[in-house]
Amino acid sequence: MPEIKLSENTIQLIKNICAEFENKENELINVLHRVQGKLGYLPAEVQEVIAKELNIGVARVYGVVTFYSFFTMIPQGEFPISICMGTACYVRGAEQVLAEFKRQLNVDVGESTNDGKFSINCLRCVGACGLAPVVTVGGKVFGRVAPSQVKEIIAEYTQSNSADEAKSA
Amino acid sequence: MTVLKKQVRIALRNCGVIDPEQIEDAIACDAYFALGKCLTTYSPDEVISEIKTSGLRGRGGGGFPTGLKWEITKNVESDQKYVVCNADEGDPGAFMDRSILEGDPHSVLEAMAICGYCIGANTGLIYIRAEYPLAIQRLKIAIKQAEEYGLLGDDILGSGFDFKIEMRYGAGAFVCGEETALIHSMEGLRGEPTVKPPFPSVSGYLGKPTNVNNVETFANIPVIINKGAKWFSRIGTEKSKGTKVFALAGKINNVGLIEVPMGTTLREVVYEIGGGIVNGKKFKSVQTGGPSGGCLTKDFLDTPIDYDNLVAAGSMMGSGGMIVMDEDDCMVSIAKFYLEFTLEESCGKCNPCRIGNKRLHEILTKITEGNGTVEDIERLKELSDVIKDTSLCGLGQSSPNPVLSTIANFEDEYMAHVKEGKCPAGQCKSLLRYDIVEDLCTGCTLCFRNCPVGAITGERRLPHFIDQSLCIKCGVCFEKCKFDAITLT
Amino acid sequence: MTKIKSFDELRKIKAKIIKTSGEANSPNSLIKIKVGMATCGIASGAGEIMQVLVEECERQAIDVTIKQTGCLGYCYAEPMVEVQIPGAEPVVFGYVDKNRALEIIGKFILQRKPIEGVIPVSFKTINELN
Amino acid sequence: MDTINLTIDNKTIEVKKGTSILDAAAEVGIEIPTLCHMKLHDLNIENKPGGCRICVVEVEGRRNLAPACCTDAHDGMEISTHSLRVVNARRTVMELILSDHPFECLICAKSGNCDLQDMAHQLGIREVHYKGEQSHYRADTSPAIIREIDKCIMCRRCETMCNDVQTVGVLSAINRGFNSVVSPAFEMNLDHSECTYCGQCVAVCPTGALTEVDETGKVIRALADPTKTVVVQTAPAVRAALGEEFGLEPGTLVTGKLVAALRRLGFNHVFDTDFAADLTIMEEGTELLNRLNRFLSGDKDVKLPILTSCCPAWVKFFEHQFPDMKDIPSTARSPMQMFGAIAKTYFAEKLAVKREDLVVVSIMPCVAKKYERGRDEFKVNGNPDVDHVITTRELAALIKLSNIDFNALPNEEFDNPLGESSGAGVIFGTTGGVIEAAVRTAYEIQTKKELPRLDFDELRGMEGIREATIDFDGLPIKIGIAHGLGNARKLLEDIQAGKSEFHAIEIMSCPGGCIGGGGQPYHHGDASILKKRQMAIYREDSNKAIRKSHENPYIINLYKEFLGEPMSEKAHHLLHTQYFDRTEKVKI
Repeated sequence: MPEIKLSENTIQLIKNICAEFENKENELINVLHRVQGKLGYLPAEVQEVIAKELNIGVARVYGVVTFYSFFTMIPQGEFPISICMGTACYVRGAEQVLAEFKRQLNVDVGESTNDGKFSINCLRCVGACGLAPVVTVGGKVFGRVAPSQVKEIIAEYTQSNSADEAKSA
Repeated sequence: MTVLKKQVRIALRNCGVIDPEQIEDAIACDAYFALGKCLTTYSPDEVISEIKTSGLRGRGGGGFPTGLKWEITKNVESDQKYVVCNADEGDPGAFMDRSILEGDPHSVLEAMAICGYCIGANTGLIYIRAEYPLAIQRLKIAIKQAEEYGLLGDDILGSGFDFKIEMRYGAGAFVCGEETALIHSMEGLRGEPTVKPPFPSVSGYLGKPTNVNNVETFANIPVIINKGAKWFSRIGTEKSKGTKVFALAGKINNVGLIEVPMGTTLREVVYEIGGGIVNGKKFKSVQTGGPSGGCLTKDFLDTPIDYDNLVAAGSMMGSGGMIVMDEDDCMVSIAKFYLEFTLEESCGKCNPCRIGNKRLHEILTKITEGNGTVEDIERLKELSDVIKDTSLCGLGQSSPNPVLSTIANFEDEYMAHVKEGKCPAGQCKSLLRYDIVEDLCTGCTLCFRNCPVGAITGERRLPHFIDQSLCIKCGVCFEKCKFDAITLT
Repeated sequence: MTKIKSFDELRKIKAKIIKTSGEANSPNSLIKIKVGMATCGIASGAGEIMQVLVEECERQAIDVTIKQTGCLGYCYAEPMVEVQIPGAEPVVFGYVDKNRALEIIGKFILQRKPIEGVIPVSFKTINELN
Repeated sequence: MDTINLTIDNKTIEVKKGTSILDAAAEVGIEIPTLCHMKLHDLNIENKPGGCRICVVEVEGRRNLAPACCTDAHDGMEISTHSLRVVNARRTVMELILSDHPFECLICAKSGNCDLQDMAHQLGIREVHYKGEQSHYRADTSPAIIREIDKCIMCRRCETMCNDVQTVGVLSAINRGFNSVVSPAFEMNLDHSECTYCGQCVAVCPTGALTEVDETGKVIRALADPTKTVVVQTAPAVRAALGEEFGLEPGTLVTGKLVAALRRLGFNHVFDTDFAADLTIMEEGTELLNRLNRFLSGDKDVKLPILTSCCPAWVKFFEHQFPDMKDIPSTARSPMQMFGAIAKTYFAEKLAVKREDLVVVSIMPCVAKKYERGRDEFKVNGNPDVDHVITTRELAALIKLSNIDFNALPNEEFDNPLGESSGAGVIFGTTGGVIEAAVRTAYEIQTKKELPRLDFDELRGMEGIREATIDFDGLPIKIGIAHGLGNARKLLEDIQAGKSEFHAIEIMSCPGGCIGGGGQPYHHGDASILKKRQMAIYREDSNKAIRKSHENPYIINLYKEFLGEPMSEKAHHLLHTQYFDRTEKVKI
C-alpha cells in the first residue's frame, strides 16, 4: 500500500465535506462522490479520514469503494480514455477499439501509462449510441471510431502536449 | 413525404418540445396540471383507482401494476414514507430514462409528488446514475424552479400537501437497479439486494415504507390523470396498456429513441421505424430486456410487443433496450458479451450468481475459442436453469436468459462452433483463419507493412505467408489487400 | 418569483406564458429554432451548432428565438435542429453541421427554400390521439 | 390469526405466524440443510444473508425456489424440501461452491470440523462438474488469527460477528461478483487493523478460511527440550469444554482428566490459571475498594466505575475505540499474565531455574491470548512471561497426537504451589463470574463481615447487558455486566456521556464470556452448548471447598512470602500494567 501523506488542507477539505452531510453514515456514497470529485481518486488515507469523520469502520468504506465501479483508488491519467462498452457500441466493434488502445498504450483497463498521460477505462453507454462505437478522452467525444483511428486519437494528445512543451521551452 | 406515424409519444411527450431548463415551457405544456387536479379534486384513493384502471405497469422491467404498488404502500401505517424514483438506468444500450430526465424532468417530479400525495409521503428521492451529469444538472434546475414556483415544497398550490425531492447518486453498479439494492445504496451501503419479502412497500429506505418506480413509469402518470384512465387504456394490448419507450440500437439504420404503443410488432419497429438493417445486411435477431432478456429471431418479427408476449417468446420487456443484430453477429459471442456484463455486475452475495455466472462464462469462452463440446451446451442449459431457480435477486434469476434464448433460437450456431470448429458469423477470432492465396499474391508487401504483429513474411514481388502462430486475426491484411489474395475461412 | 398559491393561479400562469411566447402557429409570432441538446446531441456537436445559429442570426439581424430542447429520438441523425416558421408546420433537420446550419438560416429561413436533411416526423403527439 | 397451517413434505403442521420455513420444518423433524445461516438463540445473534442458497425448497405455485431460512411460512403453503428439482439445485449450488474452493481437505486446519465438508458429504457430492478459475488471495498471518480467504465462501458470519455483534468493524465484503470476499480495509493484514483478536470470526467460520495461529509445534519442541522446565496453566473455561472434543456431552467437567493429560504430555508442573484468578481478585478487588472509598470520601479525581481488565480483546478494543477512557479500567493484569509473571519470578526462584529456562505454556479458550502474551509490557529483556498459548482445540489436537486415550484417564490433581484455587477463580470462565468473585472478596474486606451467601444469581445469566445492586452491608454497590463488545460499547458510551451510575463493570469480549471464547471447541451454531458450559462452571464452583479468593491458602502464602500485600510495590510491578492509545493517526 503506497503511503500518501495528506496535507492539512486536504484533511480539512474532507472534514468539511463530511460536515456538509452532517457526518451521517448513510451519506457515505455522497461523501465519496464529492471527495473524489475534488481529489480525482480515493486513496487509502482519504478513506481513513472519511471513516473517522463518519464514525464507521474503514473496512466498510473500503467495501463500498470497491463495490462501485465509479470510485477509484488509482489516480487517473492526464487524459482519461473511456471506451463505451454498451451493447450498441459492442455490436459495432467497441471491443476491437479497446484492444487497439490497450495495444498502443501498453496498459490494461483501469491502469495509467507510466508517464501518467493516459488511463483506460470502460464504461457502459454514454448515451451516444447513434455514434457507436464511442470513445471519450477527457470531455471530448469521438464517434464511429475504427481501430485504425486509435493511433491518430492518441497522437492528438501526445502531440498537442509536446507542442506545449516546445512553446514553453 | 408521407410517413406512417407508428410512434405515439406519451412518456416522451415534451422531449424535444420544451426547453427542459425553463419551467415556464413545461407549464405551457400542462406540467403540474395533473398534480393540481389531484390536490384539488381527487382523494388519494381516487387517484390510485384511476392509475389502477389505466392498467399502467412498471416500465423498469418487472411490469408490476403501478396502481397496486401505490395502494400497498398507502395501506402500510407509518409516520414516514418515501417515494423513490429509480433512475439508475444500467442496461448497456438503454437510455430511455436519461432522455426523459434530460428532456422533460418536470414530468417525473410532478408524478413523484402525485405518488407522495397518494401514499402519504412528503419526501421523494431520485436515485440517479452519476454517469448522467446532464440529467442530474437538469433535474437540479427543475427541482429548484419548481420549488421557486411553490410546485414543490410546503403547502403545494394551497392544498396543505408538502412534498420535497432530494437527489441520491449511484456510483456504477447495475445491481442497484434492483429496488432493495437501490435502497441499500441510498443508505450508504454496498448495493447488495436482500431477500423479499419484506418488500420496500413495507420496509424500505431507513426501514420505512417506500414506493419505488422507474422514470418512465412516473412520466406516464400526469398524462393518465390529465387525459383519463380510459383514454390511456385504449392504447396497447389487453394486458399491457399504453406505450413503451425503446432505445433502438445496433445494426439498424435509424438508431434512436422510439415510443410505440404496446402491441406494435417487431417488424414495424425494425423496418418501418428503424429503417431496416445497416448496409442492407440480413436481419438475424433482436435482443430485448438487456442482460436479463433474450434474443428473438425473425420468427417473432410479427409478434405484437407486450410484457406477456415477450416472456412467452423467451425474452422480456426489461427497461427497453432493443438491440438489432445482423448476420455478422455471432450469437454465442452475444451471449458471452451479456454474461461478461452480469459477471462484472453481480454483487457477489449469493453463490449461484457469483460462481455460476463465472462458470457459464467460462464455458461460453471455451466454445468461442473452439474448444467446446456438445456436452458443454447441455451443461450450459442445466447450469442456467439452476442459476435462474436459486439466485437471490432478479439479476441472477435472469442472467442466464441470454444464454438460454440463444441456445433455443440459434442452436445451429452453437453446434457449428463445437462440432465443426466454425463461427458462422465469422466473429469468433480463434475460429478464423487468414491465408494468402499464392497465385493471387503479387508480393506488393502492403499486408506485410500493415501487419501489427509481424506475422506476415515474404520477399518483394514473391508470394507472402501468414505465420498462424503469430496472427492475431485483426483482419488488417484482409482489408488492405488490393488483389483479393487473402482468404478468410 | 412568487409562489403559485392555487390550481387556478397555475392555469392563469399557463395562459400568460402562452400569450407572451406567442401562439405556435400564429403568423405574427417569431420564428422559433430548437436545438436538440440531450447528451446524444451534445456529443455530436449540438453545442457548436447552437453557437453558429446564434451568431449567424445576430450577424444577419434576424429576429428569432433559439432554445435548447431535449431528445426527439433521432439519435442517428444528431445534431438536430427544428425550425418553426410562423404559420407553418415545424420542420426537423438532421445531420446538421456548420454548413447546414448556415444553410438553414440563409436558405430555409431567409429565402424559404427547401434544403436537404429533413427528417420526417414519425410520431403522434398525445393531442393527436383521441 | 396467530397460527397458520401448511404442509412440508406432506406433513401438515401448525406454526406461529412469522415462523420461517426452516424453523417450521424443524418442528416436524425435517432438517433443511443450511450453510450461511446461523442463529444463536440465547445470545440474540443471527446471520441470515440468504446468500448460500443451500436451504432452497420448492413452494407450490412459486416461480423459483425459496430460501427456507429467510422465507416466512404462509397459510396453506405446500412445501417440498427434497424434490428432484430441489436436490438437483442444492447439489449444483454445492458443486459451484466447491468449484471455487481449494481441494485441500486432507491438510486443512478445519478438516473434520468443517461445515462445508460436512455439507458436501451430506449432499453426496462425488464429482464437481463445473471447473474453472478459482479465487486466490494472499494469506494473512497475524499474531493470533490466520486468514486463508481462498477458502472463504462468503457466508458473512464473520462480518456479522465483527460488525454487528462486536462492533469492531474490521471486516467487510469487498469488491464485487466473483472477486468479492470478506477482508479488512485495503486488503491489509489484520495486525494493521483495529482487530481485537477476540476470535469470534474464527468461532463461526464454516470453513478453514479463519483459524487460530497454531502453536502446538512450539509446545511439542519445548517439551522435548531437556534443558527447559515447562510449566502449564489452564484457564477456567477449558475444563468445561475440552470433553466435547472427545465425544463427551457438552457441559461435562473434565478437570481431573485435563490435569492427567497434561502430565502425560510431559509438562513438568501442571498449574491452574484459576490460582492466578484468585490473585487477580486480590489486586483488582483492592483497587476497586480503594477507588470506591476515595470516591465515598469525596475525592473528585477518582474515576468510577472501575472496569475489569482480564480480557485481552476487550483491552485492545478500548485502546483503539475509547483511548480517552484508558484510565478507567483496572490496572490489574489478566490472570494469565499474572501467572506468567509469578511463575517466572517466585516459582523460578523456588526451583532455582533461570527465567530463560522456564517455559510457561497457557491453555486458553481464547485466541486473543496469543496476541496478549506478545505485548512488550509482558516481557523482561525480551523474554515473555508467557511463552506459548494454545487453545482448547489445539490442546485436544495435541492429546490426540500423543495417543492419549483421554476418556480413560484417571482424575488427577493440580500441582502446587500455583495449582490451588477457590471457586471464585473458577467462575472467571463465564460472563458475570469475575465480578461475582470480586464481590465475594470485596464485601468481606470492606464490611469485615462474613458473606451471608455465596451465590449471586442476580449477576448470572446470558443477557448481553445485566445490572444488579449488591448491598455491602448498607452500602449499595451498583454493578454492570456486559459480554460481547457491542454490549460493552453501549456501557462505555454511557460512561462517556456521564450517564453511567455503576461502581464496577465486568466486560468480556466473547458472548457468554470465556466459555464462548474463540479458541473453544466449535459450537457449530448451537448456542445451548454455551449454556451447558456455563452450568458446568457454576457446578465446579459449588463443589469447591474454598469459594473466596482471599481464603485460598496459597494466595495468602504468596503475599506473605513474596508480594507483601495487594497493591504493594512488588505487586504493582509484577501484577499491574498500563494501557496505550492505539488510534491510527493519519499521516499529515
